[in-house]
Amino acid sequence: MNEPMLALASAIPSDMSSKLTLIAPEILLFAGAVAVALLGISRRASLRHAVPLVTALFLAASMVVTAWVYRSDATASSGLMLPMLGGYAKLMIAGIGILLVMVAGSSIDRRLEEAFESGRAEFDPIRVMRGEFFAFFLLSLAGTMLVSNASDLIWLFLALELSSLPTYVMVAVSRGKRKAQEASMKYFFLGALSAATFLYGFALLYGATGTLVFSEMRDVLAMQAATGGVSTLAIVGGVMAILGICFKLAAVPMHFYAPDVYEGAGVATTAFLGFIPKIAGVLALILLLSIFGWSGHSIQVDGQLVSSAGLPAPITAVLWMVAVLTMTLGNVGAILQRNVKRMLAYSSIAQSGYLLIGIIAGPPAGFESLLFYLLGYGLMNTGLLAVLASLERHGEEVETLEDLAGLRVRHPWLAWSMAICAISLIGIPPLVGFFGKLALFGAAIENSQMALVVIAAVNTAISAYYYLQLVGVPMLGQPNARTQAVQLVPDPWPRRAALFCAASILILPFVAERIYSAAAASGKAPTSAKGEASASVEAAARASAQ
Amino acid sequence: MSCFALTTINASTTMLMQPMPTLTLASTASDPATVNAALLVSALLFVCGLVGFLTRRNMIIMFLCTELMFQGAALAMIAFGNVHHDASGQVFVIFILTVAAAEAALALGLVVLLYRRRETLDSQAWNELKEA
Amino acid sequence: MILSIASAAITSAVLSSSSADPIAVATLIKPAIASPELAWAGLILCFPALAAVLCAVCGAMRVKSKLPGMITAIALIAAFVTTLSLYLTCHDGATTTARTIHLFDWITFAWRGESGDWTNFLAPFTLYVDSLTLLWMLFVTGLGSLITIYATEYMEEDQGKGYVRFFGGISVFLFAMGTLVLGGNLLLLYLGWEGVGLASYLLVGYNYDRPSAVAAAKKAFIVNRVGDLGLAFGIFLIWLNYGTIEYDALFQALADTTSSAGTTAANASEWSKAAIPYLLMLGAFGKSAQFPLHVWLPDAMEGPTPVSALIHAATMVTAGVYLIARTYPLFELQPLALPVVACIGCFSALLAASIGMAQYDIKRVMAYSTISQLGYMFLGLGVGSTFGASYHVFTHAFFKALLFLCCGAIMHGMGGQLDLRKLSGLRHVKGFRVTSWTLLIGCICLSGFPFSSGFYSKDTIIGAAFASDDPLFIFLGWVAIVTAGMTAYYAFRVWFRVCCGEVLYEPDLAAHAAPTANDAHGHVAPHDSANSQGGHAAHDFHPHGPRFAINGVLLVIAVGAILAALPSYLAEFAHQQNWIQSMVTDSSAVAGAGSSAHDAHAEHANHALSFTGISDIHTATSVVASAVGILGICIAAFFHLTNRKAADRLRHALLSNALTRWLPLAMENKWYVDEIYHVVLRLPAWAIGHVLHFSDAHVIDGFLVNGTARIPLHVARVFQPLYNGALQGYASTMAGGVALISAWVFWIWLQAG
Amino acid sequence: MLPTLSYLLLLIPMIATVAILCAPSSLAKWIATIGSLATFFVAIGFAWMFPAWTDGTFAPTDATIPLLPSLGISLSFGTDSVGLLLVLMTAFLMPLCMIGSFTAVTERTKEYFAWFMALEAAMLTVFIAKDAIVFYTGYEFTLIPMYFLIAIYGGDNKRVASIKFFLYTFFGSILTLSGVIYIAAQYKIANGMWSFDLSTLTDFCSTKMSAPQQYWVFILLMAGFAVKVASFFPVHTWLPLVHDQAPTAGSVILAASLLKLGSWGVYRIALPAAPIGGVELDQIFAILCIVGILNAALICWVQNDAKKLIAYSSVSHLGFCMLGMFSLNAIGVTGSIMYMINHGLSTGALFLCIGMIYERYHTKDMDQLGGLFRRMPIWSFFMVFFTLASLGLPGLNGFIGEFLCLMGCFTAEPQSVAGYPGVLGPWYAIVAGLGLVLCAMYLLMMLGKLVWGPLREPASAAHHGGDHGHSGANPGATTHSSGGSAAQHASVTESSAQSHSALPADLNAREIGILVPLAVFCLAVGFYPKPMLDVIAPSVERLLAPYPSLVAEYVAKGTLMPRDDDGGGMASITPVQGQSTLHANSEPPLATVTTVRESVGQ
Repeated sequence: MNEPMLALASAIPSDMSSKLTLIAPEILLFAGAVAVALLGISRRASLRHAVPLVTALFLAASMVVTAWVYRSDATASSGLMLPMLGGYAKLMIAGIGILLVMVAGSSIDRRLEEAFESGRAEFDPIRVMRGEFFAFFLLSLAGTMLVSNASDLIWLFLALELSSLPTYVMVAVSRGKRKAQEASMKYFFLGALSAATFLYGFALLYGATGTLVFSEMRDVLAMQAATGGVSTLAIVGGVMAILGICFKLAAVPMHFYAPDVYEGAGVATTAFLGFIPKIAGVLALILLLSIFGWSGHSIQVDGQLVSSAGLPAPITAVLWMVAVLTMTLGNVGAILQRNVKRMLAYSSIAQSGYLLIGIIAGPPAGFESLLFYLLGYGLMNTGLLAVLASLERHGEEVETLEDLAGLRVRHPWLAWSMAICAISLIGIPPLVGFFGKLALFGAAIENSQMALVVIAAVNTAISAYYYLQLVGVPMLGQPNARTQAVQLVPDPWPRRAALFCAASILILPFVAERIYSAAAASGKAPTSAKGEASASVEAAARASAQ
Repeated sequence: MSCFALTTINASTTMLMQPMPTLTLASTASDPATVNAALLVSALLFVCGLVGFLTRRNMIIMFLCTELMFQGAALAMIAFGNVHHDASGQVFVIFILTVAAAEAALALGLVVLLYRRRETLDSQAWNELKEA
Repeated sequence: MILSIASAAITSAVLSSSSADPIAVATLIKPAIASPELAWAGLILCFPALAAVLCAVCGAMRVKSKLPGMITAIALIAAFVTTLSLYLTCHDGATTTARTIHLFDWITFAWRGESGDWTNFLAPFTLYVDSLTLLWMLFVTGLGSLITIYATEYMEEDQGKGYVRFFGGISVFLFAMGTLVLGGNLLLLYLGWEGVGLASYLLVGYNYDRPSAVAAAKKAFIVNRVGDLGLAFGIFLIWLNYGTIEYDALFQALADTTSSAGTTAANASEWSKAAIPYLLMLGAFGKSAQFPLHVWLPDAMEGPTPVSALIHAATMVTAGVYLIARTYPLFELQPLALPVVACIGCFSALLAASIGMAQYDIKRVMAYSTISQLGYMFLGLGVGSTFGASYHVFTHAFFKALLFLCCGAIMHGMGGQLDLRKLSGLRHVKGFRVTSWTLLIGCICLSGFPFSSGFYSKDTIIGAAFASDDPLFIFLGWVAIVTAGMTAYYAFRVWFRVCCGEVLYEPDLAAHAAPTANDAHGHVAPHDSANSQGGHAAHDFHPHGPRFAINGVLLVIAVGAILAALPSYLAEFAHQQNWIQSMVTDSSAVAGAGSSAHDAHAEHANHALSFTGISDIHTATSVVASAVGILGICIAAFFHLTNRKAADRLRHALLSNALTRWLPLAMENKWYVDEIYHVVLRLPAWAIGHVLHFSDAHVIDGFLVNGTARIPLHVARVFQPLYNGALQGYASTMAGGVALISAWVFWIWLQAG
Repeated sequence: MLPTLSYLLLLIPMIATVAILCAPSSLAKWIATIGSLATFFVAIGFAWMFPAWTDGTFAPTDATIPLLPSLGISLSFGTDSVGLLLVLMTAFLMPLCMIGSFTAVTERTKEYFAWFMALEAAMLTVFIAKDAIVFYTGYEFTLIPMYFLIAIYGGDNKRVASIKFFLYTFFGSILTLSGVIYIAAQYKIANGMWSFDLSTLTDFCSTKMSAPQQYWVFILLMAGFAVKVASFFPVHTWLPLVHDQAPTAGSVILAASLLKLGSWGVYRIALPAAPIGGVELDQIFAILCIVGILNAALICWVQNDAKKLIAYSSVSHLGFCMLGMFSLNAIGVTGSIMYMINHGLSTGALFLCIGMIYERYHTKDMDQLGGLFRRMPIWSFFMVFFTLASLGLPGLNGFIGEFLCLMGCFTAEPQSVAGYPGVLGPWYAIVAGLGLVLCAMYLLMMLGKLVWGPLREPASAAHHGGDHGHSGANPGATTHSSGGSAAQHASVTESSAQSHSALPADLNAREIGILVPLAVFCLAVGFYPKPMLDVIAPSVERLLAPYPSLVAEYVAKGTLMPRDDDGGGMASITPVQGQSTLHANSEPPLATVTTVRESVGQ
């Protein structure tokens, strides 16, 4: 189905065609969204039930296309600042996307579909939501992928908006309960507020540099840095843009939505929100901050190579303060929680704090460890929520710790996978969480950020308390009256997703080398040789396809 | 508070409405006065939107305030475009408008859903999800 | 705590004084000959060790017969024979040369310091045999085997129940004592030192279901442990200063340092050299129950009598004397060391004698007399006559063992009765004649009756004290003479009370702690009051005298006590050199051996006792001492033989008079030393323990650890109200956050800019 | 052959864990025993083929599997003679624990033995790790099995104890990790590539990093190890709480091996890596040790729970061990290593004995129990034997470690004759020596209450005693005496003992079988420690190589920190300018003072 597309692409003039080939996976996902939307409202129940499967197929296809695209020479001529960034990012997004589809499975419209089957209600296209949900699902993924190869501010703004708008609807649709709607309302309004903030930041950046294209902006700013300080306009614009994008990461000033939205939304959507917006935010920050130029990162300025003096002091200060506050408030907040989803919300805030360490640490080491850590975090977070998705109590979602007490007695596999994911989140060595943290800390210290590492270490110790509860309650708790009613969801896919995540957490350390070098390749500036880049992309493809 | 915002808005729109001599890109010598004025107005718009968002309890008004903030940013883009004699600012504004439209559609759909659920547009009616 | 303060006080005193006067020169000791051919000497240690193992095997197989007793006796006799043959091989002709016999490497390792040259720490398992060792081993193994034979019969009631444990303990003791005496370096001495401490712990706590015995055993071990600590620090200092802890190498190192007196070891600070003798002294006083650490010996009487006889009278308590004799050159180096030993020895003698006079339990009286006699030995060492001290050790071992065995026999026969107020006229009771007469011989030797063994050894010491015309020593001599009088008094007080007067005896009811009268089998609590005819009411109790084994041993040891004076008889009449003196002169304690009794030094006329008109100081002292002794005996006869009421009336008179009330009370309550220790050491430690326990559980664990762990919880509670669910609340906090951060960034930028 | 043995050493416990989880629960305990015995034989084989017994170097050198080369992490194993001794001790103790807990655990036995095998694998990894991350993996992973063992099989408030154990140790070890990563990052800055090989890192840190850097690195490293060794004063409080709640075999392994992970970490990483930090902070840590010794000893004396008493006593004993380690001279460090091994044996055995009473009487309270010699003579023999061993009686194994540690501390004078100047001195040793006396007091108090004295049994076990009227004033009559009433008396107690636990009144063959090898080992080490001493000395010498000159300078100048304190706090410490080549670690580390002076001066 994608051969004609490529033929069309080759007909378009050369630079345009290279850009189009780059976004081939996204185009595929758009097509998928349309197909899924149509399938969703078809009369035949079998087609409606196939919607998750079709979504997964489209995602798998986009992975194959990404692998093919980023292997070919289209990347060199694309003029992007970090051309290879997309390779690793898109594969990760699609891979975790498939897992999220498994977690969602048939949970959307489950009551409605059962009513149609039992004849209590006859089919009415208006009331059916599953098709739309997965359509928005694919659109949001496409938006996140687009962020990775944005070359200018407009593209970045549109990609960010495309990745967040569908999620507002997904939250509203995820559960037929009032909580979901309240969550969606909060999410939408605060999202709009932050969008306006970073848009204004973009405006100021445009004002300071006079252009919207990243590479030109970088040169202008480098010139400004070389001749006296970077203009105040650029600094204020940069700070507002960063703080706006921090909403996607749920970093401190902008993190207030996370606990309520994660608790209100359905488990599948919480899993989605826990990971995908984070990647969008991280990629946006990487692109934005590379405008200001990293220390030791060589930039062509009117001909000769100038090693930039590193991020301007205010920008580093913002990032440092946001990182510390995010880690601390995230970890501290989670201690009081009894609701697992709300606890995982705070944990995702804390994890964003650790990601910010990678960003502060700068291009060569910082980005590698960051992307590697993201993959690990994605698996762990999705694994935990998959366990919740595969359980239900009287038709309701299992949310509180008391419900999970003594899970080991009746569902040992789920209890073990939850324990493994939680232990890996703590950062206990043999599992993948540890290697991620190790790389992050190493990169930070290499850029003389020891204070940040010590604070992160203390925060890890604080986080060990509540992650240990996620290990202790299911494995050691005694089953009480509430847990008698907890049984498995009929749909087998969330269980399989949970087991896959736990298994991959155990196996990943052994293939960590290939993943890490793939992440390293994606973080390189265009000056790197083409051969090396493509080799690593294949490795990444094979690894995440596993 | 809101009346103050309204007066500034129509002041800036009137200023804008004066026939720009020629809209050709390169020609108009951008005298700093008008640019600064435009920037001031955009900043005011942004702040006005923010304040409105924080104070007004009606959800539709809150949404309109976010729209206001978007327009503030758009105005700034145009002003900067004028300074740099570069059209890309205005291209960006067009995209902002489209996105704002999309958001409007989504916002109103959501507000209708919420109204149907709680028979009220007051955003403070919705505070079930909170810290225990 | 007291120990460290005491040692600190001593060292600081030494620090100030020692630098003034010139460094005394240690006498040269001939290097020992390495003689691997004498490896069979190791058998002396192997026999008791083998006996211990066999006893353990008997215990495992629940042997009921007297087999363990036999095994131990045979092993000890074999050890005695080996010692004898070792003595004969080494003592060729007049002099015995020191020999080292290397058995195997125990704790030896070497390392290269920064300067690259090898330094090592050698503590091989070698035996250092010189005449002092032989002297000690002869009477240790000799008395050991005799007392074991005595014990085989004495312990027969416990055959099934504790017999194995008893004889196992005895063999462990002999092995440890052998290691202590034969050991070739200070670390082996330390091994023996704590080994005998362990043996005394096991044996004192033999009848373990009596809480008082368990407490006594624990007290003995802990007080010994305090002494051992001093010894350990002494060993560290010796290694620090001389680089070795082996006797042979140590003596040579001493010779080198003193010969080149000028260049003391560069890196050894003066005070560490000076502190060595005081720390060794601490260890010696711990083991030999001298003044500060004497409290454990009287309580150790809880153990069975053979244990008291062997361990707490003859052998173990002399270990302190052996230590100081062995390391005598070290003591000579410090001018102040020996006088301190003398003072403490003399003071302990006086203190113990005073307490001994007021005790009613005859075993306690004997215990205090042991402390007193040990005080004499240390006085001997202090005044520079190691010959006197060793001779007194030799004689004391015999007669004190004899006294204890007699007490044991009495206790054995009298149903555990030891209170001299409830026993009298034993001489006339059937079966106790031998015991009474041997008790008399013991008391004669103890009180230093003219021409008895005690007389010779004690007078040598007192004579040496007076001969050294140092005003301090002369004063100590007079104190010693007064103590000799008190010794004679309490010795004969016991004899007159127990053996003379009209016949009166009753079993010790407390010892029959049988809970129910109808317990047919006679569950008599302490095994050694084995009242085989059933413990019915006191009135039809009839004592049974000891049988052949006990009487036999009593007679042999009585003869031994008498013959102990033989060396001085020979010296006196056959003009040979005193055997003990010859043994001591060949050993490391040669400095104190002194020349033969008639050297010119003692001749000069105006010595301290010139008022007696006798020119030779030694004869003068013996005359004065024996006079005081006889006086003591007469007083004892007056109070305890003829009119016993007078004694009670005297005590009552003293008590009623306010001025002298304190004297009898203090003497009967052992000068309240135990109570002082309890108040000064145990109570504060117990209180501090509870305070620390509370602080550990609540302050450190509760406040510090859990407190810091709760900080995140409190911080969380601070930020919790922010998440109150209101949309505009969130929005305003977000806006506030953004404003704060940009303000902070601006402030940073201002500073940087 | 050696590398395969080192891999086998870890694979067998892991295979055993998996086998136990798959096999039926009745077979669990047998698989565990066979697995641990097999590990022990492999350990003996490894020791047999070990080439570097006397030259203090690390072997095998070629047992490496690249795990994450871009971060310089490789699965590499190699240890020196001291590490191997600790491996042998752990492997020796594990089968005894397995056999010891046959009757201790009745439900969830499969998990119990599986977790123990996982624990053994983790501990052995630490002792033979050559790569810092492999070391840290083993060091951290021991928390998980121990957490589950305490939480499932522990005493009454086991949940609190397990969480406290996990969090307290994890907090310490996360700081250690940041210290290790700091060194690795400086290495990367200086040499351009990551490497986590322990010897490379320690050589780099000791020679190339400036004094303030080494000072802070030492503090970070010690944070984790001090918590784990639990002998330093403020960080010891978790040990008694955890021992109180842990199952018997759990506390044996906790006391014998887990505490030694901390001291092994100090020996393997902290001291070699940051000698300047070590010398600078030596006195502070020594004082903390001494306060720890006296504090724990006094608390022991007022305890009435036997297990807590032994736990506090192991805090006090390890205080001596670390005092020896921090005396920084050959005698002290050798003594401290001997101490590690001997403490493992004697305290482990004591915990086994207490466990045996607990299985019979279900109480550890010394006020309820007493005079057990009457009821259990064989048990009492072993109890007295092991108490004397841990008391430090010469001729048994405790003495050698204790004596050498105290001597090391005593002779650690600035102008020491033994070639190693030290900063401690006689006064430290004298105050620590008081601990020896206190140790005798509380251990004999325990013996006096538990073993000697009149027979006291808790109400539950002795209910039968009441009606017969004689609660046992039966002098010396051991259970099996032939006396008429005694036999009838004995049979009654045995029948009642049968009723509530399948164990006879005194020890059965299995229990004796555990204690005898421990006793034999204590006696053998006590009487003939020469082979162990010769083996330890070269490794100690290699550790202490850089210390004499540093101590001399410290004594001379009062502090090793640069006078014009430029490179102050950690955050602002500029990374060390890249030295061109790193000295190959085969060459002994240079006289560190000069190079350090240079690098600080830049």
